[in-house]
Amino acid sequence: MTALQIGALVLVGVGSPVVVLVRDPLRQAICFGALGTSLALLFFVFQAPDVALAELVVSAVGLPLILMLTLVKLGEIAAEEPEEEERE
Amino acid sequence: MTLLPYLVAVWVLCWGLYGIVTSRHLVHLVVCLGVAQAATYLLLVGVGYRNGAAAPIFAGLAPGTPVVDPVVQALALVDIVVEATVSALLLALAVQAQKRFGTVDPDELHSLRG
Amino acid sequence: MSIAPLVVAVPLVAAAALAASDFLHRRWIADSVGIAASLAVVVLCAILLGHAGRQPVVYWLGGWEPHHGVALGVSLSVDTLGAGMATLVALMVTATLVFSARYFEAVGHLFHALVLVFMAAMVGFCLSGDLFNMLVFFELMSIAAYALVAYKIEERGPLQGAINFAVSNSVGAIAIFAGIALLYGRTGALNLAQIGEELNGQPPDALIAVAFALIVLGFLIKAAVFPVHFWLADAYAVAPTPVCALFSGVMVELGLYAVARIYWTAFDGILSPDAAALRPLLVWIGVVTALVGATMCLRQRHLKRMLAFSTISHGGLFLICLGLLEHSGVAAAAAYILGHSFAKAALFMCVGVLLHRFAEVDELRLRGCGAADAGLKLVGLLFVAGAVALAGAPMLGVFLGKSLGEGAAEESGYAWAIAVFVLASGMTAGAVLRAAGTIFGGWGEDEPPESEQPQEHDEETETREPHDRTPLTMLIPTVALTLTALAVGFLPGLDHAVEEAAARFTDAHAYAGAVLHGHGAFESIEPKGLKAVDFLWSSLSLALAMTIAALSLFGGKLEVSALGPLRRRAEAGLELLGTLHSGHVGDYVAWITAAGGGLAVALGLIVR
Amino acid sequence: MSRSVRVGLFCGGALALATMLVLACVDLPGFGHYPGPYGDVIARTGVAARHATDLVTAVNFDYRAFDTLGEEFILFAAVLGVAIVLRDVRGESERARQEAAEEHAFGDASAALGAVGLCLVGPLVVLGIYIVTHGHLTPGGGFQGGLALAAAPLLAFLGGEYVAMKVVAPHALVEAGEAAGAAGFALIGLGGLVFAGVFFENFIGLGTPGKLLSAGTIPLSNVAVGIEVAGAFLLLWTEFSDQALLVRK
Repeated sequence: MTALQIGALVLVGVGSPVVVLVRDPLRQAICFGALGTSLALLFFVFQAPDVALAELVVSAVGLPLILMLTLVKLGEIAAEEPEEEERE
Repeated sequence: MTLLPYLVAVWVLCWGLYGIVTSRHLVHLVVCLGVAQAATYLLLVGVGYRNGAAAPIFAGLAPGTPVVDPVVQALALVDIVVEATVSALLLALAVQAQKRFGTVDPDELHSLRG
Repeated sequence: MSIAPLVVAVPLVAAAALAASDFLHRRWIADSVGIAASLAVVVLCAILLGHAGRQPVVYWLGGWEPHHGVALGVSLSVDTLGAGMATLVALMVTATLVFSARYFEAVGHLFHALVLVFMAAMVGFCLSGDLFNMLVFFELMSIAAYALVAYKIEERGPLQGAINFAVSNSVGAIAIFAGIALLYGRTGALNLAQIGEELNGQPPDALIAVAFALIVLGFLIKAAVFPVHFWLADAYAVAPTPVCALFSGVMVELGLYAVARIYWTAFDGILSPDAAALRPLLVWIGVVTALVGATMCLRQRHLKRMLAFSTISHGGLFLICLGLLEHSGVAAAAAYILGHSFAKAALFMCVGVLLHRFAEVDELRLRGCGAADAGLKLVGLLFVAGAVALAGAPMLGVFLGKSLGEGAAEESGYAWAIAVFVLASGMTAGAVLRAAGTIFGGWGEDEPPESEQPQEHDEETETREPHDRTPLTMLIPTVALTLTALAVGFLPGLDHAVEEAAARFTDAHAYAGAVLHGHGAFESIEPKGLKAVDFLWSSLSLALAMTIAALSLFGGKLEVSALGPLRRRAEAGLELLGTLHSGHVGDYVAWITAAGGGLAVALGLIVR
Repeated sequence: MSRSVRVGLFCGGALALATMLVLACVDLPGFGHYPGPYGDVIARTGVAARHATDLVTAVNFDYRAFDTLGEEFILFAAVLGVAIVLRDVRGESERARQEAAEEHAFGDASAALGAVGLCLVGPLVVLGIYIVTHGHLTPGGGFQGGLALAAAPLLAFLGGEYVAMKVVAPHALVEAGEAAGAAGFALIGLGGLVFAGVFFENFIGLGTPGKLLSAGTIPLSNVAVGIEVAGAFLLLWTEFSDQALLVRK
């Protein structure tokens, strides 16, 4: 195993508890993007460029965007809460 | 040393599950599910790896060059798509949960018991 | 058989066409395309069933025939049980689509498109001969199912049910992914037959134990087996009723089908020396599931939740049959599932009719409602018939499967399991009979419904408002399914046919030969058939069901004071059991992890 | 269950599970020693058999195209599911949506940033098309390229031009395109059945390895999947952003 591969593994190994333990969803989404990027790097050094590319587009573009939009939405609904409660 | 990638996969899986179990926020939970699923990509790609072999792309590679297993990579690709779609669906549910329950904390979602 | 891939392709293309034409918003287009596509699949599956006789129909997609015993592509390996299961799925989907035509307002074509995708996934899952391909269809089935559960978004319940369902099953899928990766690392194969050949005769080790444990865990989550069954009651209680009929009728059973399929094709060769140790593990999981499900079933007054727990209980009984690891057990499970599917789907449709009429699924609030007119009286009759079929009254409903199961258990040295069969089927049928008595007879104590656990009105918006009459398109499938459930046992030669099919299902060697080398005929077996004592057990189940129903309807006055402390203790235990079903997704995943750990350790010890 | 009981139950289970998983991994062939045979047979024969130089794409779109069919419909079903789950807000306030369309999505994005985003739309489209069409030759394919294509109109959106997004990617067209892409891939499989007698048989001439037009149906499948993925992710993003926009309103 090359040093690059070990480095990528360590990066992922350190990154995943960080993503889990960051409890603030917005910061977590950013950490998740970073974890995805380091996974992509890992796949790249493990001779899996197709997987690396897919992981990169999903975790750097696809999911973070949905996460962000979800969080925007959640925040806005929470702000409107009292009105919602009345309606229920 | 030859175990390291597998150990990292098990480690990542356990952290992902821990995150799901202890989560106080559905969005956080979905991300943790993604972390747990990442362990399976690692395991898949790791299982098909071969020391010193090239990527299974023969553009500019002499026929017969040893390459890593293309099959597991195809499986990992499917895995990644599945993870992205499940996450999207769960996030949509989280948005609705906020709208209906006024919370996205699993500890406070209380409509089904017994 | 070049039609084999069409069973998946036709509904998928139809679903895409429906989604693309969503902007038209024509209900009749959605209904007719949906029903036509599902009928087409019924016909195709039936043709396949006819051809999968002595040897499985093997279809290599893309024309990738195996290369010196190495499978290059994905195969559909269609044997009698697989094709039979697929036909059952297609029939259920057709009945469901007919039932839903007038049941509720659909959102454009999306509901129908999802149901078609769901059907394609289940049918593909039944026919696939490739482990990873099974997982893909498992995921497809799950995604469609999550969306279908969440269909009624106006309510609180569905969301939480869908979230619990989606998270639990996704964790299950992760377990299967990991199991496949481990197995692939060992065998370098994904085709079930090839994995079986690679493993055959090797000494089992920790890798095999863990891979098997993970794959079984994943599929048992779908099959809702204790202690990973929690999601099911949540999801069913809240899913649209026709969808519940589909879930209960076929989806849950597919989890067990997968366990059996994968064991018999891939793991039989390597694990059969340890079968003696594996058997009690699986049987005991089944026993606990059957009893917990039956107990919880009796506690429910929410009709859909009650039927959901009844499904869990029956899932446990199927697992007992399969866990015997004998072909007689597989035959029993197949016959049992056949009878159960029709009966349970019909019962869910009866509940659907009540919901449609009264916008209510609470047993006590519906007291006496069922005597209003002739249509409802018919539904009451169907309800009782469903209960009788579930109890497996002599020759009716699940009788054949239950009897075969009891016979198989006795043969394998688990004669005591007969008691579990009688008890679980009696209790679950008793709960249904009790509900029938309350709703259609107006019997039982006259307590104010609000005195117990107040429940939210979760069901009101499914059908928008109470209706005056029940459309014929809802009654016809309900009647048809009930009659089929009752008549299944009278099908001439069915018992021999399932035993024959099960013997082929469990013949890993012939399966692998047919898939990989193009030959490998099955050997014939001597079918056993039914015994006289089966009628005794079956009558006992029915008697137990009637006793339970009668006691809970009229037994309020029979308070025996000596039993007081015992009863209080039992109630405390039940209360505890109830609190385990907490509706908290973190709890469920903790249970799944613990179950996975336990299963892996147990299997590790078994293969040592 | 209380939190501590839950975590205790989990930790016990996870400990057992992790131990067994590590024991299982010990039994795997050592890392870096993939034993075959599946991948080796494909590596040896794949290029000659299918004239595709990217074997991962060859596996995804030819050898195991049936898996990919399932995968595409997973995406398809998820989009339907999200549309169903989030439908109420869309349905309730169609008018609010029209008004929101006039507004900027992330109103605080500066005009300069918006301009840069708009300028990048073109190159991103070209890149996406390149990745999709070269799937059988170089890393990437319908999925990766399709996501890049979906990101192009998104840049316009992020640049604050919701109106621009409507022009670049009208909703109904995207919806129809997504379904057509999914159906298209299934139809390519059916084409194999019709023209070569086997579902997903590669029924078009294979051409010269390394050329853009080679590998038979594989590039076609990539295009179909690319369209489906681009449409699906665009729909997902718009479903979620419609909601965000509405609430902002």
